[in-house]
Amino acid sequence: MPVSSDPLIWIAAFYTIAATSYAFRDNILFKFSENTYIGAAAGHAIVMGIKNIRDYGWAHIMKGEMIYWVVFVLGVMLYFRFHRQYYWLYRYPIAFLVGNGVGISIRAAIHSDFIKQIIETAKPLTGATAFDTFNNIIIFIGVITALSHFIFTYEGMHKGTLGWMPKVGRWMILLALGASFGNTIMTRFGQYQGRILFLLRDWLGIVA
Amino acid sequence: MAILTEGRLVPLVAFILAWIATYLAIQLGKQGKIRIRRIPGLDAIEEVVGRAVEMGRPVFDIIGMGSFTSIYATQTVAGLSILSYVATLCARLGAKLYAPQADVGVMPVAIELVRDAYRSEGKLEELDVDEQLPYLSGTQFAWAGGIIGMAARMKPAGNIMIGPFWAESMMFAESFNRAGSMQVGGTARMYQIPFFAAVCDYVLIGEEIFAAGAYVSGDPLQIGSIASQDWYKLVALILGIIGALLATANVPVIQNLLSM
Amino acid sequence: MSAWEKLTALPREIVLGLVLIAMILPTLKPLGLPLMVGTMAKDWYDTVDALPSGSVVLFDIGFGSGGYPSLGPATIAALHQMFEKDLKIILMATALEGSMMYPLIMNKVKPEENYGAVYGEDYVFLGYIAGGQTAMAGVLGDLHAIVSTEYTGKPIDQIPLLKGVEGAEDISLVAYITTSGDTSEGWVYQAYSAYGKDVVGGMLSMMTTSMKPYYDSGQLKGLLDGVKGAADMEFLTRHPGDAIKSSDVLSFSQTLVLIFIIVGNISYWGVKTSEKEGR
Amino acid sequence: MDARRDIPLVITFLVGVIAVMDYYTTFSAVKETFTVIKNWGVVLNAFALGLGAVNLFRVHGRRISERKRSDWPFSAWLLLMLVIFVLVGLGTGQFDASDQYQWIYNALYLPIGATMYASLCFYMSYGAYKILRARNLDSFLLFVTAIFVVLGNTPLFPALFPPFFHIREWIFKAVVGGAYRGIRIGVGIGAVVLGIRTLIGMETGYLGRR
Repeated sequence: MPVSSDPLIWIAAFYTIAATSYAFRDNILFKFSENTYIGAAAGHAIVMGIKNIRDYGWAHIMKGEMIYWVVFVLGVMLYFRFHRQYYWLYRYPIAFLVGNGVGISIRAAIHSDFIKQIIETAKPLTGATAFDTFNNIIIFIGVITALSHFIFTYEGMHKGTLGWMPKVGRWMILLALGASFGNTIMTRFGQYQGRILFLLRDWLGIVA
Repeated sequence: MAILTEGRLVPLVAFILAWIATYLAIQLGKQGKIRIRRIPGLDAIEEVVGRAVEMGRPVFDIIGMGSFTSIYATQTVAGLSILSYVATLCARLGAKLYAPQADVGVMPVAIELVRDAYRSEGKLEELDVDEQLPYLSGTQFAWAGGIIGMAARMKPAGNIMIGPFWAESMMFAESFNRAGSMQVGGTARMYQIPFFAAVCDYVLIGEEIFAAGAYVSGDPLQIGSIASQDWYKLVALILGIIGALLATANVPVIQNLLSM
Repeated sequence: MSAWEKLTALPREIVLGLVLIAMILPTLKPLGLPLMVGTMAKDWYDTVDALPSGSVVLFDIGFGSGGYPSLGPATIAALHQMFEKDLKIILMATALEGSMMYPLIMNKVKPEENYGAVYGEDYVFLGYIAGGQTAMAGVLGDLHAIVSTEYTGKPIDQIPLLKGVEGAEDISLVAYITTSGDTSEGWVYQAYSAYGKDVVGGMLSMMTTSMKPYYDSGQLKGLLDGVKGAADMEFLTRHPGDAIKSSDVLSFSQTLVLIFIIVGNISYWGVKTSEKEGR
Repeated sequence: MDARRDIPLVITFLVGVIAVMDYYTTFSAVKETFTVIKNWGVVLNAFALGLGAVNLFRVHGRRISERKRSDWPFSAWLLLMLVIFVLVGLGTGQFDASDQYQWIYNALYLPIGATMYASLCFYMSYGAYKILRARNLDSFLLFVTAIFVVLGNTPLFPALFPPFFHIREWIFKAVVGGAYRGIRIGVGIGAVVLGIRTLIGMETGYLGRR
């Protein structure tokens, strides 16, 4: 395959190299690509915002649902944030967004993060095989001790007979964090490999 | 027709109790009835400042790029509480503090807290806000670049990073390490904790930063909400232990009860 | 400088140059090492495989350019399986750039060519919907009350596939692939917790550990662990793509990182012990 | 009642409580109200997408007009990019679905977005060489699992010695499965308590300056 003759690929290749260059040294090409990125991202956000306002707001007004004018007023009020005197008007729509965002996530969090996790913990420790039992016990100790590590206002948890629990908890947490760290390494390389493929395949045509 | 959605009884009860617990714990906190544990991470912070005094080099305290309006606001608040504590230590012991800023909304609060700390130690004249709490940039890589430059120039003795952090933490940790700084890191952003744990001399894991912030600030609101969370964690712990033991003895009563 | 210190004295440019070489070499000459499939990806595959043909799947493209290199291949492989199974797929995007990923992905999947699928009857793309969890709850609650047009602006009452889909009760499976922790938790909250739907999720590897408790407690039926999960899916669906290609890159680059860590630590402890002896 | 502070707090409370009731109760009035709230939430979130751009115009507009900093041409370039994206997006009337828009996205946005964070792998590697040290018990424990996970993640090692893969699977099953469940419970409860504090008006950071 020959080197690409598509200007799009050439521009993209330039930006790929420019964005990488920062890892080696701060330089003007990186700054150029960074500013391109910030501008493009903000522009893209506006385009998507207007499209959504048309499809999810204006469409309702066209159907005669006049109450949707309220949300347009609220939407405009967001931009009073930059006004010297009437900045507080933006608090109305923000309050709506925060109330909705908070309500919609915490109502289920108590189920998914708390009750379901206790149910999962309150299972028999014995398994089908000796190895399963061993695993169940490790998991059980992990859950209990990790939880105890994050209890801060009950002194008895960290001193005396129970004092071993948070200590073991910290070790268990660090072991688990190690797995996360190992995976983070994979994330970054897995991501960059995609750019290498782009440069060698789509741009230079060296590999198929 | 049933009023409650099916299978949601236990979550609802837990939810309402959480509501009550939060309110109650904050009231108890206001009355000073809740004591919070001093976590070892604070000793590490003191060590950093002490080391800086010995070496005659500055201390950095980075609170991250968080703002008061994002969902990471509580982490920023914890970072600010620690900043105030570090500023007090620096003023008292005579170490020079640098705390570069990235958010225009948070910056005035940070300046005020540091000023108060220096004032209460009677060292206000030693503080130069423009030099020590400069605004670098609100853009991730520009902000990271600015701090990397400062670290390379000043060779700080210590670096304390507590607050919400993103990918830039990796750049900070590397540059301060190269500058020979002792580092204490802490964040509740789960994806960045492993990295702090790997490179810092001491790490505050997740909610430890809230506990540390509440401890040093003595703010009843923060202490109270930590207490209410503790009650829930205790419940989870106890139900987990009892439930597992009962289930092992073939009595899965806790499981059945919670599935209601 | 002692011999121990010299071990870690290579200049930055050389170290990074080595890393670049470790990524370029295997791209030029792949090794084609065998792949061992993880249980989390296998569970995703089996969950989809167990659906009867004609079942409706809601599929969220929850990533943009930042996640494209590793999550793009995962999405492509996952969609291959779904089209092959003749499932009806409603795609949407909770990520701002998700709608820009859609054409890139579909150019690789080619549902019309490969599976004779018809847009509007077998699959449809709703485009980006703002609001994160609000959008999820909206689509699952009452799809027709919230969405009025699909991606290109065609009214949804002209889309045959959506005629029979009112909300969560008509959807058999919710699948998402994302770079965002909030999106990942959000689908568990809004689809599993609120409607008891089966959910499968794919995410960056660095998020996997945080989401694992949901998988363990059955709230996620399957989980794709970043580029590794993507490679597993490509292998399972027999559509080898960029993720399997990247396996070789991982072999080289991560081995190099392991060597760095080992050399670095030898140097560190060497310096420490020699300092002690010197005292 | 202060229109600047109290009314927003009331709005937050009401909207939040309706969201919660929608989940727990079967009242049809609540369900219908919440459907409207969800739709409004989507539209308002869409409106909020322009806030960042307004901020950029303020900051960079000032830099361009003052020309005090030597890097003001970058600011001009940034705003030019912003305007180009908006013009191409709106000009075709098809927003993100037009070929022209996809072209500028694939040329100017995607390569940088895909590379910027990926290039952190270089920091990671250099960090591995220079600073990842088992300097104390904490980091030692972290490295033990990290190294085994990397060994399992790297196709080369399981190909040579399959148990590496099974060790990795076991670490995820037992070690991660345990500790992270504890962490998840803590994080979940933390979010619930913070949410409740927000709804009852004890957490007002989102209101901005006083």
